[in-house]
Amino acid sequence: MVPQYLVALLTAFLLALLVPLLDGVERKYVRARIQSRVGPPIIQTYYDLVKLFKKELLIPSTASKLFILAPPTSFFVSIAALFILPYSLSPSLGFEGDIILLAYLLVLSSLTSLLGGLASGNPFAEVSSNRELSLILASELFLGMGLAVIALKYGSLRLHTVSTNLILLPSVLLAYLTLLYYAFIKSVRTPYDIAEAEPEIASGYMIEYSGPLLAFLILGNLTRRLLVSSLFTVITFGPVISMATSPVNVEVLRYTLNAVLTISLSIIVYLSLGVVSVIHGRYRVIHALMSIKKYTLIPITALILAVIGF
Amino acid sequence: MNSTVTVNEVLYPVYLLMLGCFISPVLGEVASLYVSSSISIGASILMIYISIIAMTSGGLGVGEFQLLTGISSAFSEVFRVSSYGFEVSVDGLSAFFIFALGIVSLASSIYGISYIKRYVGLESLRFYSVLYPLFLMSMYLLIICSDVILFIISWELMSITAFFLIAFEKANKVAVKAALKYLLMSYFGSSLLIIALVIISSISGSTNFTALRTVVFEPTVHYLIMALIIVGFGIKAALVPMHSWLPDAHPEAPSNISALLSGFMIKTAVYGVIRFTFILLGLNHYALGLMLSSLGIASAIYGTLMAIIQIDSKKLMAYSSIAQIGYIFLGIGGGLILYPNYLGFIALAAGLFHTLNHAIFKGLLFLTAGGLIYRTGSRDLNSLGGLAKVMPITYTSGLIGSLAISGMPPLNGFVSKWLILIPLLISGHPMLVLYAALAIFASALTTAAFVKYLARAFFSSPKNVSVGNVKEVPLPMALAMILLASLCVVLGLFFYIPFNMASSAVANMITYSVSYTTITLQDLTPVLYVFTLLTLGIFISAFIAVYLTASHKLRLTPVWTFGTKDLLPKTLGLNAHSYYREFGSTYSFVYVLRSYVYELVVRPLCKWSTKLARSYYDFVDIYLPTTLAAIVIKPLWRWFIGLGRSYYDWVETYLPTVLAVITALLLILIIASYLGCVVWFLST
Amino acid sequence: MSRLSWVKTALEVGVVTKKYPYEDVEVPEGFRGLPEFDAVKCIGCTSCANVCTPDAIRVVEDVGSGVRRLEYRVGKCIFCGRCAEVCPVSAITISKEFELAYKGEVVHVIELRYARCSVCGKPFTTSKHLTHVEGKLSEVIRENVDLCPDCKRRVSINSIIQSAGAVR
Amino acid sequence: MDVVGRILKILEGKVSNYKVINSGNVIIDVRAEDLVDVVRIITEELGGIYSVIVGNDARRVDGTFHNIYVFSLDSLKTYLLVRVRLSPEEPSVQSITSVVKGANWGEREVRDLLGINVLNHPDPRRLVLPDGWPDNVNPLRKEFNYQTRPQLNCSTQYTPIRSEDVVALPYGPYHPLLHEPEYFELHIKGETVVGVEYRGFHVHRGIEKLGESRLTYNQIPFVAERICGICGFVHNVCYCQAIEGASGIEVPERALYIRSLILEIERLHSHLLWLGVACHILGFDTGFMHAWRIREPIMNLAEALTGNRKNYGLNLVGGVRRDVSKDSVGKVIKILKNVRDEYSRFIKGLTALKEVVKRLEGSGILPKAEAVSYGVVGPVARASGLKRDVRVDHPYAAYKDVSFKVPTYSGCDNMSRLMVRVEEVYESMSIIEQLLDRLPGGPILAENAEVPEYREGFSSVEAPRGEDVHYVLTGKYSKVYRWKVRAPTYNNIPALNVMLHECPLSDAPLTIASIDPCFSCTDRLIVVDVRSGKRFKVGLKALAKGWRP
Repeated sequence: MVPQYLVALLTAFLLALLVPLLDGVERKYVRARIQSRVGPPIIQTYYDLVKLFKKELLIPSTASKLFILAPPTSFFVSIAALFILPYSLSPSLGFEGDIILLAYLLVLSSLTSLLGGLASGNPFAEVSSNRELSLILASELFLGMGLAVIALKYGSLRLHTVSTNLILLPSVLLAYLTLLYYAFIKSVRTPYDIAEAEPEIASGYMIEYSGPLLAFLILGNLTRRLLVSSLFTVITFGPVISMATSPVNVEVLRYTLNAVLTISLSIIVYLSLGVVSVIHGRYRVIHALMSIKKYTLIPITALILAVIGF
Repeated sequence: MNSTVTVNEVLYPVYLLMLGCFISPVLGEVASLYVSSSISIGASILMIYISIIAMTSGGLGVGEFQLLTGISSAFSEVFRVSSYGFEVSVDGLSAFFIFALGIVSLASSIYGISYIKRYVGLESLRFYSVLYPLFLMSMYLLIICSDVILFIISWELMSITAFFLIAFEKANKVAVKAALKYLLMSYFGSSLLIIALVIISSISGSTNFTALRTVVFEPTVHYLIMALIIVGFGIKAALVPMHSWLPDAHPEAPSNISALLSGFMIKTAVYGVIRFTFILLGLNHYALGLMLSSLGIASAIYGTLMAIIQIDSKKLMAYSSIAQIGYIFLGIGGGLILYPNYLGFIALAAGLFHTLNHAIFKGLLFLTAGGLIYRTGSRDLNSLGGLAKVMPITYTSGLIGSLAISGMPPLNGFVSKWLILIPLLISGHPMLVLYAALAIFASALTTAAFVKYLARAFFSSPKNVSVGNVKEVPLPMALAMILLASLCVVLGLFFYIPFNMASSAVANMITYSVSYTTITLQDLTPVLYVFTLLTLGIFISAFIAVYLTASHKLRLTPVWTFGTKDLLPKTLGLNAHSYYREFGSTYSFVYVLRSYVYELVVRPLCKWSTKLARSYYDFVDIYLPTTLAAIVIKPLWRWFIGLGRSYYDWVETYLPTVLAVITALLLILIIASYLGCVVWFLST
Repeated sequence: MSRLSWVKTALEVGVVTKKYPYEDVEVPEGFRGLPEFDAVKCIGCTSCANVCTPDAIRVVEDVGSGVRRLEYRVGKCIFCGRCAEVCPVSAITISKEFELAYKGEVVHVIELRYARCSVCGKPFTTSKHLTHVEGKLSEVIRENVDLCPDCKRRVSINSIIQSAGAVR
Repeated sequence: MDVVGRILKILEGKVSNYKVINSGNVIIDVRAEDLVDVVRIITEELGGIYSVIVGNDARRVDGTFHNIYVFSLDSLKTYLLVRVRLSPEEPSVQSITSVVKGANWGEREVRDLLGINVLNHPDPRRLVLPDGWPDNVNPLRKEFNYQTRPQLNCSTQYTPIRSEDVVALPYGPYHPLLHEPEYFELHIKGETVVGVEYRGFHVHRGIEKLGESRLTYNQIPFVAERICGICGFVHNVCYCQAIEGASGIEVPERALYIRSLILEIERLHSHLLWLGVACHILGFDTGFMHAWRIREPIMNLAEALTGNRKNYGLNLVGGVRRDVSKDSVGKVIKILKNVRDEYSRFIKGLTALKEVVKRLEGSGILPKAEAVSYGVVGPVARASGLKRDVRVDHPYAAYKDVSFKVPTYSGCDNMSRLMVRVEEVYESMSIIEQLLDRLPGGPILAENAEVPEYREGFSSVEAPRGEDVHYVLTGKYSKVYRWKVRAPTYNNIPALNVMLHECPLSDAPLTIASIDPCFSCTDRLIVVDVRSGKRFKVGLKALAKGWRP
């Protein structure tokens, strides 16, 4: 059992270290391509991070210690979240209700970086934290409904249970859709990057960050991005994958196979979300909330369907 | 029962506290404060000790509370009934609540030592020194008593002392008004309770809890009692339709009192509901569960939605108290609905666990707010700001408290919320699932509310308050905050200890079938892994932070406001009004609904009833009789019973009429007080 | 989903940016880049300095060392190309050079020897200028061209007086 | 002459003397005490729209200070210049800001730079001069040498106007949105802007003074071109027209056509640039990139035609320096065709984005009445339903020969401002094609362009951002006596007060950008800092060093 967890932990760290590469791929082959640019080299994000780590540390005189503590914390929190996510779909991982823990960790991770930004005492950080929290509020309601449907249908909120048996019902499919949209909201890209909105509030809560701290912040954000797309992938494609790999009867092999499949699928999801974001403009705050409110009808209908048994 | 504490030692805290409130009047102002505070500290420690012993030994037996026996025997002379004493007992449930009470009261007593000193010259500290132990005692007595009458007496005592403590700042009109509103509403509630208890004990023919276990009601009475009890306790717990006193009363009290009020007093209702409805009377758990959970989720959503738009730090916390109580009742209600399913057990235990947690972090948060008041004299989030650097301890504990109440792992708030949510979600009961989904939303709202508190109080630029001469709070206050803050962390990391306490408390009051188990503590070990990972992460980041500050060349810069310095206005960034305006306008229907209710129901009632009961005295002399009545009524009652016993057939006809008479009498009082209390809706 | 038209466009257009500076960019004919000065052709008539708006071309009369110095400060140049237009001997050509990022200031200097007056020996313009002018003048008035303005005035007055005397 | 007659009739008895200067603009002299009434009559009865105030230290001409209030009488297709002569010792004049809000800045500038005291002005704070500039030192007075740098003493301090409990966010001077240093202070409630406080002129460099002191007639065009970082050519043309008008120089037809041609090309690339920036501000970087991709061929076109991407250096007094060759005409046509296709596809794609359109619509409202009162110009005016365009109202260069429509919208919001520019791009393209196919032959530069002394010239050009205005008074020794420049943005910025009110914070940057502000024009600053050096190619190695971490 314990080695399983060690493997999970290793995977988490490995992924966290590979995320910049993924970002590089997105920057070159998604964003630059769609913008008809040559774009940076794939390992550009690593260059950026290395450079940032070399830079000096600028700290606002009004900032409290949290300002320094927050970025690494938010990074490690998102790693902990990755750790929960059972890429290998093995039963010995996870526990009842780990999805909720995951959701809380997601919020915690973004909350930490927000608080760090707030701790700098910069007015724009305040504006952006206001925006981000309004977004969190709206999106958590959204998520709650979606999870409710899944819980109703699976009678369990354990990622393993949800991700290994397939239930093909309209309500569940709608719940998947909900999760996808949630992933889109949570991967802070346009149009939902209103909390960073460089032309408006000068990248909000990040405004005071520079050097190594900024590097941690970026790493944390990227990891969260991967996390949400993987969460969607594991829940939605998990059943299919586990069915596909069920013939393989060497356990270790099967789990590795699962892991490879889930990870590659989540990368695909990650990149396609990137494509979607590139062809969007940024929402006005109120519009972002309105849109989420509108889409909340999806999980609500799903819930109704689920209750009446579809 | 291999307890090292005999049941009468359970009463030591009571005697101690009584001593406190008797000797403090004869002392000097400050001396009395010191004495009563230290006595309450001692008492609190005793409580904690007792509760731990009780929990380890699975409850303590029944004993006699001698003090009031004299009175009762006097009455028994008059009414020719056999002498009678009140019974006290400590079972798992009481022990659990005593533990919570002990912790909160300990913190707030320590805190009070220096906090109350700011009233020197303004208010009479003696008054406080008398009331404070009395208040503690009443709550403690309430928990340990196992007798209807003693319950009523201590309940009323608690209400009245709380009233005086809320109105402690006599000069402050708002405070007095709020206190009166509280007094009236809680009085209304308690009169309903009295009716219920009177009916119960009349039917059971005894006021002893043990006797109540055996009674059976015919359906109508059954549901009447259920309704009475829920409303009665619901008012004290400030469940949503009956909440309106809380947001006014809690902010006005001195902060350590607010900590006690939110931290424990409203929990006594939780205790009462559990104790009476299904331990003693074994009411229909399903209907009860439905009612409680519905009220609970309503309060959770309403409370948080109101909390995020507050601009007064303590009002914000007060509203979130409503929400958290809602959470607790959601758990308990769920637990009752799912009975006898094992999930229900978890939900119920989690509900209790959350009671403890909320007692701790809400107490903590009120103490931090008190710290701000103590130093800046303001609780207006518009004028506060930028205190993080000057009040590091207050700020850190405020941060921990906020994260805990937002249910952020690995702090204690998370586990209890999580354990409430899971059973409801996976129960497959559509309504509970919906409620749980809404509860997730509510916890997000809580986060928002407390980030607002943090941001406006500690982080962003100071607005009207000058932080220049602000210092950290004095040692006792700091100690109290550190105590609670560290508890938040400890109970989070070692959540299975309090959860075991809660579950054993539940276990020895109702037995759930362990047939269908999904969660056992063994299943929670992975959670421990995650928590360890998180803690490790935090430690590592701390190291990283230290390393960075040490290794890198570190430059202090002014905050970057695009190169402007001299042109800048005094107030940068957002003020408290500005928070979540967009969210509010997007989900405006909630607030619109609220204002409709207020305009269409509350206002007319107020207009219609303002002519009743103008002044404060009117209410007191409506009020006092019933407190007396509570004391007098018992022997009266036994007298009726005695008669009833001897002339059985006559009783057949007589009892109902007596009931009718008393009920009518009470009802009149109720209506009068209700109309009165509606007056104070005006001050919402 | 008309959004996707953006992706379509991008795929059709392809990548349009260059890997500058790893790739060259060519500039069209008649691009106004760095002016180049031909010290051999230059006759030091200073007309370029007169039209130069930002004073990038300056004339320094260094009588001591007997040279007129034309200094061209690249840092001040706005590449309008007026100098090239007005140069009588087209000693200035506008090159296509535009990659001029350089730390520090660079000055191009052209030094031209003075022509000394054949009478008083005072320097009055550059010898090359003189020869250039000579080339333009007709036989008749080419005499006295090597005199400085003052001497020339004196000489011509004298000659007038003499001719008057001859008449009398 | 009937125009003049009409004006004189309406201003019965207030006009002491009048003159008609170049291209039928009328300049009248009125007594200083009549000024406010005259202005009121002009705005109310002649429908004059405020354009600029020219202050002039004319003591060496006629021993007085001049204040010239310029109004554009669009209906009469003429400019009316109202001149008041002020005493040389204590020059002071009544404020007309109560009648035309737009005059607010003009009067403050005259006060700052010429020391002409403006009586009962609503907001008598400093506008142009920096804090600490000594009080009675006025740079544009003739006795002030352009090289003197007075000692700054920080006695005077700029005080922003704001209510007590206002919550504010600073935008600028160094904001990622603003590419030039300007200070906007947004007063907010939640995410809504309720007020704005502007502080500009951080980078005033006194080009006018430079022109009056050091440069000759034919040098000024090159400086004028650098007034603006994007649409410099308009200043260049406008200046030359003013001088030519003042001295009655006949500019050859072909030169006029070439001027119009380049002006339209400039409009094209300026608008495309703006579209890109707008997309970026709306968070739609894809649009940003594609807009600039489409713009690039046009920049190359300009480069091919004039020899430079931005600073064309084409104009001299009396014509242009470089001719347009036959083959380049064909090239232009070809490129334009392709750009038009690309562009229309771009616009289709952009207007298909709901979130973008939602943000544009209904934000940054500038009602028509306010627009008139502030005398806003260009697309901003046209988006508020004012049908005014210098190319039509006061035709210059070759615009009388081409036919085009002036896109006008009445939405008064950012969307209309965008749409106006979008359509203008199409119009410019068609204009260019018309110009090219009826391009006349002949010389491109007038012979013997002599400039007489003390003649007044006034000219305006429709820049991409609106009406650009130059006033010259010629002087001795082939130098201008007074050269006044008023860039379009100068009239548009004050209107931001109205536009930003009740505008969501998210759209404040967009609204500020929607006037396509050119702060350097406003401040009359040169933003060129060409650090050049000896000729050497930047080697890959050298570059790689500085480029990679």
